[in-house]
Amino acid sequence: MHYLLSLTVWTPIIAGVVVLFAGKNDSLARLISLIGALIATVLSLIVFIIFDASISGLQFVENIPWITSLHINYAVGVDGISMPFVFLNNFITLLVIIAGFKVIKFKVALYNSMFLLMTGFISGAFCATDAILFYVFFEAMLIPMYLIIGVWGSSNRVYAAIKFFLYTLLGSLLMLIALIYLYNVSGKTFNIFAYYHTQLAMVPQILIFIAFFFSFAVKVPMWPVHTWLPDAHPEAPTGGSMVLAAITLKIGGYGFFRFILPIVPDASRTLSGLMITLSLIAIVYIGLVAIVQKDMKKLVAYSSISHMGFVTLGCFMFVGNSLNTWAMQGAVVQMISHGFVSAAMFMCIGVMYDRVHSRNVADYGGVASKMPIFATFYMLFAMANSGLPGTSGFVGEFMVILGAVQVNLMYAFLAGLTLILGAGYTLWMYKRTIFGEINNKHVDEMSDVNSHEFIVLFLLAVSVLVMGIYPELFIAKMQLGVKDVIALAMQSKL
Amino acid sequence: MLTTVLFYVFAIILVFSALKVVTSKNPISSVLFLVLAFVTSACLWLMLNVEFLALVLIVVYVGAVMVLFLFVVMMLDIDVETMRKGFWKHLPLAILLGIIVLVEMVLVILNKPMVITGSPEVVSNNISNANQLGWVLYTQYSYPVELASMILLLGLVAAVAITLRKTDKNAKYQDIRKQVSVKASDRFEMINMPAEVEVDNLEPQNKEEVK
Amino acid sequence: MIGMTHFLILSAILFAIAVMGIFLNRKNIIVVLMSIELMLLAVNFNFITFSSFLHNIAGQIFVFFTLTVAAAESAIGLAILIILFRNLRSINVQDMDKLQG
Amino acid sequence: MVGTSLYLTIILAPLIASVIVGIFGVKLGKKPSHTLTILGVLISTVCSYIVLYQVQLEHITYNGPLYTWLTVGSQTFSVGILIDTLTSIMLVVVTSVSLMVHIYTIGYMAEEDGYERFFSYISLFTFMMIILVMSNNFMQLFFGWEGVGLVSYLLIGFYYKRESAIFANLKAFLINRIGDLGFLLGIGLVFAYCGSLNYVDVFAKVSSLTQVMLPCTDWNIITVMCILLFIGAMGKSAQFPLHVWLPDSMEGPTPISALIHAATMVTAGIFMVARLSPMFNLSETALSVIIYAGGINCFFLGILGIIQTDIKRVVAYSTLSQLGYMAVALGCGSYSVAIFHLMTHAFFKGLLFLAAGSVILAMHHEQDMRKMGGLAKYMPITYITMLLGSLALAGIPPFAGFFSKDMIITSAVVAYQHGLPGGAFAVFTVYASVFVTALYSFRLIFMTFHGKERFRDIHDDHSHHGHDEHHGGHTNPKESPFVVTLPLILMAIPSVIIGWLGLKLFVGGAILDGSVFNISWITQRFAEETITPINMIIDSFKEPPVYLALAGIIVAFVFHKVDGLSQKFVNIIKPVYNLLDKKYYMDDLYIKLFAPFGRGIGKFLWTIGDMVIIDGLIVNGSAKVVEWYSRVFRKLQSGYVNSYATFMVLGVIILLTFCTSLIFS
Repeated sequence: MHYLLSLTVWTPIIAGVVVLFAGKNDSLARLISLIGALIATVLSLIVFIIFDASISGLQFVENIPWITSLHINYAVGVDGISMPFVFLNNFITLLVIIAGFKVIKFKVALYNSMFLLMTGFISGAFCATDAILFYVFFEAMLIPMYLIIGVWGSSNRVYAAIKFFLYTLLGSLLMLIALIYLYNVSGKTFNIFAYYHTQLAMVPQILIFIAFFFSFAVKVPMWPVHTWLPDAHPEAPTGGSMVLAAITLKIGGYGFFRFILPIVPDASRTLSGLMITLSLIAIVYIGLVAIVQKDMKKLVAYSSISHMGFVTLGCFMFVGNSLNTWAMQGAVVQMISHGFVSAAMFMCIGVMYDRVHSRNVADYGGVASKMPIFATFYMLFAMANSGLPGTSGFVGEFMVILGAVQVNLMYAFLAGLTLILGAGYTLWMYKRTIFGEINNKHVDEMSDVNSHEFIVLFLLAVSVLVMGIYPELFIAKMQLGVKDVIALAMQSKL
Repeated sequence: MLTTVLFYVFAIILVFSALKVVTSKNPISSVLFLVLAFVTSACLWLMLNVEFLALVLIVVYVGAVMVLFLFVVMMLDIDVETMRKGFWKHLPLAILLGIIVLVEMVLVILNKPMVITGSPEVVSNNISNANQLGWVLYTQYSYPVELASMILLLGLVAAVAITLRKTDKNAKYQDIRKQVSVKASDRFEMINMPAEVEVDNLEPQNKEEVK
Repeated sequence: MIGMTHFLILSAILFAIAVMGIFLNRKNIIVVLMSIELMLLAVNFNFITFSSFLHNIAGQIFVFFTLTVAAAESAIGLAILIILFRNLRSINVQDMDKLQG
Repeated sequence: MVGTSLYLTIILAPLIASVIVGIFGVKLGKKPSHTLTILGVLISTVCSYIVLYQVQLEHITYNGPLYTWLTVGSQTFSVGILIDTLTSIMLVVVTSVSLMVHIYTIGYMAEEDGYERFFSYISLFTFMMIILVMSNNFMQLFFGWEGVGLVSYLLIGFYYKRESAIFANLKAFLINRIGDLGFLLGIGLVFAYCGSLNYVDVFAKVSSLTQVMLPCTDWNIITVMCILLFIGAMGKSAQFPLHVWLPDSMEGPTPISALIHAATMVTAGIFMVARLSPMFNLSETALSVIIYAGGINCFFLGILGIIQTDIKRVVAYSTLSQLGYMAVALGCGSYSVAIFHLMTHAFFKGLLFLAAGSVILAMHHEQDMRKMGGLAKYMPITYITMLLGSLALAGIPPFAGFFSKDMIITSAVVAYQHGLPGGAFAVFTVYASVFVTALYSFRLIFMTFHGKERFRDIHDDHSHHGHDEHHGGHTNPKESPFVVTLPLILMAIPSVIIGWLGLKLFVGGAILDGSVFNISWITQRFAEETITPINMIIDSFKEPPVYLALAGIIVAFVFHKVDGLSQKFVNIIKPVYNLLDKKYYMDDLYIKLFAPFGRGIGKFLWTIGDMVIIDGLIVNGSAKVVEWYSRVFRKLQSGYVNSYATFMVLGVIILLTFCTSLIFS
């Protein structure tokens, strides 16, 4: 029990390394990776279940000295905010591996191994309570994603992979500087939680804020550092897009909760106006941009940015000194929900892509006649993406808007425009791809979902519905975690 | 008085020869003027009672290094005309730079009047400069001396290695791989020779085995 | 009376001439090498002067090593020069642009 | 069965049926599918009547949570059930009409593809609508609200291969979303100021907010809340200017036009305002806004019905007009009358749609009235039921519509007398609309069932929307099958009598006690006089509305009888006709202005903002700067030793100068 979290983190990494040795034996590689992902998912589910929602602070804590001369520890632990993401992360990877079972035929072992490694790294980043450990995992996960885009991507993959890599690396280097500064002012420790009570003057706070902001805003991504995402998604393979949208972006949002708000609360308050503006721009601007996309993956990528705008919006809803609980809670819920919904959207596009080999909306039309089961799933996810109540997509947005109204009606109005824009771009794409007459022979040859795809879509559909109808399942677990962050963000460090 | 006159004489020669080094057309005369400069400065050093180094300068530098220069200059076919292209064009700028450097250095030197205005080292009666130097060099600085010798060795080997023509038929090389992979049997062959007694007793099988 | 300043200024003049020499004979690598020798001489001059006037033998030791290194340096430099000339049939510095890539 | 289990049965029966049919429908086949869904709705209907009985006679009400939806801090949102008088009425209306439509669908959709899917959808719709009316809090109301919107979207686009259908459903969804935005913000404000979303808590808190202003403005907070919530109702109940989706939604199969776009879903907005009457009573401004929106719907959109030639569109515009009536009633503070009209309307408008569907079925999916005529003798049941429905719609005594409409007129007059802003407008529109309503509804009757049998002329060369197997040619239209006519008859009965029964209960009666609170002046007025149906009929002949209605019928008759008169009339009022033909250019406003404008901005932001400024200038720009920089500085790395020497010398001099300056400073 004591090492449960480490097991969750390292199982996929070890499985990933083992898979590499499977070499040319594709079916063996698939089997090992499936088992690895399954074990990791079960472990994270156990963590989810036995996580005690009535205790605030970290649970499943492990702390082993790592580099003693620099006071770096292998320290992991989860609280209410990070714990659901560990589960989400492993769950999505399991789905990705199932989804890639038949589709991926090129370098199977490497493909599966990359996803397993990435899951491990991302879990590690969510669990790490030591800043350097976090940083190591944070950087390490770029490598598998870089390879996934670069090796299994489509035509323009190298450009996309490099853009993705440079963008995200640039941001994180600034974070490293901030961490080292914090190490020095906090009495030589890399424990993140020690930083929460370190006194900081306003100028260092603002500088640290900017450093953290760059590294996390790029990941989220916030406007105007978002342009890597619409380039990376279309080039990435389906599984890559799923993981990228569902989990990688969440690290950015998580960073706001774990680093920015508690460590530099005064700077956060000072700059909250800017953050809200950027978030609202992301929601409205990107929503409008999404409407005119012709490439389905680009469209969903833009919709991801727009939805993640709610996360950052929710993070900075200051009323006087204190953060709005609804908006904060909503931001976390929105992240989890977006994990399910965006993964599902990319899965759906992937299913169509595997049959027609086009991401272009104009190449489809009338898919519903050929793939009724798929069309039904897709409809559910499209509705979730446009925030229909009863699906997970609604809950987070609803909570953030409720919080925003309490702060300023105008914020809520602008954020609420996503109701129209989100429905606009999602359903317009749905209309042009799924409805209508069959207008080319590729669509005419499409066959309905196979068993692997069905399992993936079904599991996602269940998640989306469960979270929409009974969100308390997740919210109860994360409530105290959010409360802690709010309390920390209220303090003044000046 | 004499020292003053001597100093100025040597100084003028030194500056003149240095100027000729950098301005003369022919590299050979440059080298020769450089020799002159070295010799003059050796004389100046002698005035400071630094006999050993002054002699070393003449023996080692003029005797070895400058001769090497001379060899090289004479060996190479130098196209002096193209070399001196733009010489006059750059001269004003060069003089300007020289003067800037000089003025700055002199300013530095004159800025802080040297505390020690006293005489150069007096020759001690019983211990010569060489002796003095030797004492220090082989006790306190013995390790740097070893290092210096290594540097010289390195310079020697490097100079040889660089100029060695790989295509030279007469050059001798070691093939380390061959050297270490040599087997005893390559060097030494056991030949089974029948003793001078009875030839008939030997069996043919045995013979092949040994071979 | 000749003091320390005289020697120091002399060596400064020598150094300035050497700088001029490098600047003027940029194309002729052999004169550049000679200018460097002059520069070293100027530096050595300073060492010697200080050593002598301050009664400290360390300056002379330093000159000793400088001479050693300078000898090695000029030996290798000339070796390079020869091999260059062998390949380029010229010692014009402007022909040596292989590093330009 | 009592209490929660009864209520849960009402909710879950259609859901379970819908899910089963939705997943296994194709495997089950047609008959089990419709049996199952009808059974589900039947159970709900029966239980609804039990609930009605319990609430009205035994006064058993219920308000409690089912499960916690989410908890944030000390605040909890629960999914709950509210059973009171209003809910019981709405339940009966919804389930009854739904049941009729289910039965009707068996006949109407018999030969369509996706038969099972259709049943699954309408059962799902019933579930959503039940959730909507049963909810005890705003959040769940919104869930049902969006849920019915979703099913409406799916059903309008039922013929998903038809371009016009999928255009209409997207339009409907998006226009509704505009309303939903207002609704959501309204909910947000309610929550922000009342600290809860349960109706009970909100109503308890809201009266203390009368003096509170929206921050940074001088707008009364209750007014803002109410107007925002009403914007939601405008979307769902198709009030001007968010009405444009309703006529287009006629692309869906006729049964859903009856169920969703006439009887139930579109009245959700009316229901919502009535449900929130304690809030709306506190803001006269909001009431005025409702009056104006309703008045415009009532009269100006009603007029459009006169020039329509598509039989379903006529009924659709009449729905807009009647929704306008209801909104006017709400705006006058006469919520119970609005609910009364909602109920009568649900029956007679449902009837009209179903009858129109029956005609369409007989005409092999021909909807153009110019190609009909003289159908009365072929389809007697349809004719008679439709005539009854039209009489009820036109407000001829003693049919259902008469009572409810007359009470709305009375309410408008009372509001006018009281001096409510917009009262005069309300009075004008409700009077004028009586005439308009009678005119278009009887134009429909005359064009469809009387006169020349025009369908014979065109049948030969006309192609339909599919169904070519029926393209027999000269066979006479037949009366629809029993499953179609049975609902017509069952709906005709309440259309005739419900007014008699309801009048006493809704006006001054106790049927909505404890849930809907009329504004003070209306309550006073209703308390002053005792109204009985007989009195009302007698009194009505002293008042203009009846004559206006009769005038409308006569005008329709004259235009029908005199050939070419309508054409001449159209020529006289050409500019007005064009305006009406273009539906006041409202469609163009959305389709040609707003949508391209939004896309234009999107395109601009994408190409200029993202591609040029961010990617081009900042992202690739920074790379370009580095590239340029290195190209310039690469020149310095010439590889020439002499230039290195020069720079070295320069460097030495600079360094020397620096050191010198240090000494001197």
